[in-house]
Amino acid sequence: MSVVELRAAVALLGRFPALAGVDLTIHAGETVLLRGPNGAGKTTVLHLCAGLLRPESGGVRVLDHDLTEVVGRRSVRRRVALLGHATGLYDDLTVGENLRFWARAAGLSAAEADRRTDEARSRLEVPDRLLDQPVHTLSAGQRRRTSLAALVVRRPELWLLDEPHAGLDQAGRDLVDALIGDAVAAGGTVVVSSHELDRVAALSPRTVTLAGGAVVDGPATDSGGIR
Amino acid sequence: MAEEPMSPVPLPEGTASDTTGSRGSRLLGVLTLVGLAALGVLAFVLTDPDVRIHPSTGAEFGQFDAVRMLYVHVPLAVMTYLAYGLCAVASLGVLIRRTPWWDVTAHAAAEVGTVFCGLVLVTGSIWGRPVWNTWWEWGDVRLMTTLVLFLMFAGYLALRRTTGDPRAVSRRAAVVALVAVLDIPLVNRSVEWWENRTLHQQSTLGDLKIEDLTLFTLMLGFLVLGMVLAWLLLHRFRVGWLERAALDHSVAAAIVERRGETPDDELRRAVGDRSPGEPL
Amino acid sequence: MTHVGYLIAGWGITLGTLAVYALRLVRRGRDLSAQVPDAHRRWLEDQGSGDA
Amino acid sequence: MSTLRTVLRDARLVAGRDLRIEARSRVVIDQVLPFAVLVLVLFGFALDADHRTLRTFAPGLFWVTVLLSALLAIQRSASLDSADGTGTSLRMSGLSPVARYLGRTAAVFVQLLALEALLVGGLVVLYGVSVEEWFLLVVAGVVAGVAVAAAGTLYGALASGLRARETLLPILVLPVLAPVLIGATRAYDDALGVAAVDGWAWTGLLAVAALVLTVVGASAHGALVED
Repeated sequence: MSVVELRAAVALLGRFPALAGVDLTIHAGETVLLRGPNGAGKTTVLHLCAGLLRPESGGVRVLDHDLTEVVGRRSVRRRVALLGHATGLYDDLTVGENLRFWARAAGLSAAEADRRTDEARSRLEVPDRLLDQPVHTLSAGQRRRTSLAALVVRRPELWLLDEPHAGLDQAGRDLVDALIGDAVAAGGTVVVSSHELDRVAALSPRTVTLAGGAVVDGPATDSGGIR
Repeated sequence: MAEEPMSPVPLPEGTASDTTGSRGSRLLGVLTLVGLAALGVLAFVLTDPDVRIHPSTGAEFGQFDAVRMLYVHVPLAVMTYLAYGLCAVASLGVLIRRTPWWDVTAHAAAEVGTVFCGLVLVTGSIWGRPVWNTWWEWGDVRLMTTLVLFLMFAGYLALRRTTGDPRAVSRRAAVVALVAVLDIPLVNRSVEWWENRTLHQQSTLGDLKIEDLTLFTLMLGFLVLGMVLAWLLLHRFRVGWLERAALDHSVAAAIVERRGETPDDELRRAVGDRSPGEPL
Repeated sequence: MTHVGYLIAGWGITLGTLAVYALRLVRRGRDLSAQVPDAHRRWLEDQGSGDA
Repeated sequence: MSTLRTVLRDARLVAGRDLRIEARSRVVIDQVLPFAVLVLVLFGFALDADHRTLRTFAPGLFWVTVLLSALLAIQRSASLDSADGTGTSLRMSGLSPVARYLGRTAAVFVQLLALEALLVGGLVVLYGVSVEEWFLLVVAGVVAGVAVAAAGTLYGALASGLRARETLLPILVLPVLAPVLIGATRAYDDALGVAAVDGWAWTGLLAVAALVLTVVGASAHGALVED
C-alpha cells in the first residue's frame, strides 16, 4: 500500500513554482531520504504531504486522502507529524504546559495526555527539571527534543522530518535515529530531508534526489543512496 | 484562487482582442455617452427648478436649481448599492465555489462600487451645502451609512493591494466584503436611532414635487448610470481577468524554467555525491 | 439659474472622475493585453452574458 | 451533541493557553492597560481641565479608548499564532477553526473586561464621573466587549500573515465596529447619567451586533486559517 503518491505535482510558494512536477511513491513502512541542494523543493514536498499546501496541479494522495481537496488536506493533517525548522512551541509557556497543550489539542483526554506526555518525555530524555521552565529559557537542542516529544505524543502514521538532526548534539542525533527506528518498528512511514547523508545512511533508507523542483533520479527502489 | 484551471472566456470564433473592448462593449459605450448627453439636456434645460410657494406667506421656497444635482446623485447612490450587492454575492461565490471568475467579479464590483460611492459622498456634500446649509449632515442616516460603507470598502481595496498569496488574499477579501454587507443594517439602525436624538432629516425625495418630466429625468438617470456601471464593470472585469491570465502565464513560464534548472553534474557536486571512477 | 457653482462642481467632478477612471481601465487593459496569450483575451461578442 | 462538546472543550483549551501566555508575558497588563489610561489622560489634556466638559463626553471618550486599546490587544493575540511555527502546528493539530476562533475570542474578551474595569475607575477618578446605573454599565460593557472581541479576533486572523498587517487591521475593523461604538456610547450616556436615552434599547442593539459578529466570525474563520 502506498502512503504517499505524488503524480506530476506542482506546488507554488506565492508565485514561485517550488515544485515543478514531482513524481514520488512511498510505501508503508518505508524510510525515505530526500536530498538535494538548497532550494530543490525538499521542504515543499514535506509541506505538501502534510496537507499544508494546495497542489497547483497534478495528483497528491497521502494516507488515502486526496490532498487536491480541502477536506482531504484537513483530515490528513492530524494523522501526520511534521518537524520543521521552527519549534512550534509557545515561548512563554513551560515545557510541561506546551506538551500538555499539544497533546490535548490532538484530542486526547487529560489523563491520556499526561500518560503519553510522560512516555514521550522519557523516550526523548527531557529531564523533569525542565518541565516547569519556560521554553524561551531552553537551549536549541532542548527545544528540539521538546518539539519532537510533542509530535511523539500524537502517534502519527507518517513522519515528515525536515533536517531533524540540525542543532542537536551527538546524543540528540542518536536519539532522532532511534525515534525513526521506533516509528518504522511501529509500522509507521518516515520521510527525512537531510544533508547528513552518512548519518541517515545508517538507517538504510531509500534515497530520492530532488533538484529544480523535481525528482532527478527517478523513483528508484535501490537503497544505497548512490545511483 | 484557481481550484479549476483557468479557461478562456468561451468564444466560438473570432480573433483575440488587443484591448478590453469588444463590439458589444463599444456599442454600450456609445449608447452610454448618448444617454449622458440626453441626461444633461434634460437635467439642465428641460426640467424646471424646484420652486414652491408657501401657501400662507406666499414666499418662494424649495431647492431651486440645486435639485438638478439629484439627477446624478440619487442614481449614483442606487448604483453604488447595486455594485456592493454584486460584490457580496460574488464573494459568497468565492468562498463556496473558489473559482477565479467569482473572484475577479467581486474585485471589479468593489472597485467600481467604491468609485461610485466616493462620488455619492462628494455630490451629496455639494448638494447639501446650499440645501441644508452644511457640507456634512451628521444626522442623515443615508449619508452616514454610505460613509461607513465607503470606509469599509476602502479597507477592502487596501487588503486587495497587499502583496501576498493571491488565493489567501481573495478569500480574506471575500470575508471582508460579506462582513461589510452584514454590518450595514446594524450601521443603518444605530445611526437612525442616534440621529433621532438630534434633528430629524426629511426624506430627500419626499418633499420634492415630482412632476412627470422630473420623474422621467430621474428614471433616465438610473438607466444611464446603470449603463455607466455596466460598462465600467465589464472593462474592470476584463482587466482583472487579464491580470489573472498574465499571472498564470508567468507562473507557467516559471514552471518550465524551473524544470530546466540545475544541470546534473552541478547537482551531484551540491549533494556531495560522486560518480564511481570520477577523480576527486 | 441658481447654485451654478455647486452644480458645475458636482456634475463636473462626477463626469471627470468617471472619464478618468474609464480611461485608466482602457489603458490598463491595453497594457495587459500585450502580456497575455491570445487564448485568454477573447471576449464574448454578446456582452453581458460572460461578464459582471 | 458530542461535536459541540468537543468544540467547547477545545475552545476552553485555546482560551486557557492565551490567558496563561498573557499571565506569563504580561504584555496586555504591562503595556496595553497603561496605554489606555494614557489615552484617557491625553483626552483630558486635549479637551479641558473642567470636569463638566469631561463628564459630558466621558462615554464617547471611554469607548474610543477601549477601541484603540483593543486594537493592541488584538494584534498581540494574533501574533501568538505566528510565532515560531505555532500557527503551522495549530493547523496540524486537528483543532477545529471554530474552536480556535471561540477560544481566542474568549481570551480577548476577558482582557477587554479587565481593560473596561480599569477605565471605569479612570473615568470616576480622573473625569469625576458618577455611575448612575451599575447594572446597565456592566451589562452593556460585557455585551459590547463580546462584539469588539468577536470582530477583533476575526480581523486579527484576517490580517495575520499579510504584509502591513499592523496598519491594515485598524482600517478593516474600525468601520465594522462603528455601530458598536455608537451603541455602547449611548448605553453609557444612560448608565453615567449624561443624557436621557434608553440605554437598554441600545444594549439590545449591541447584543444583536455581538451575536452577528460572533456567528460570522466563527463560520468565516475556517476560510481564513485553513486551506
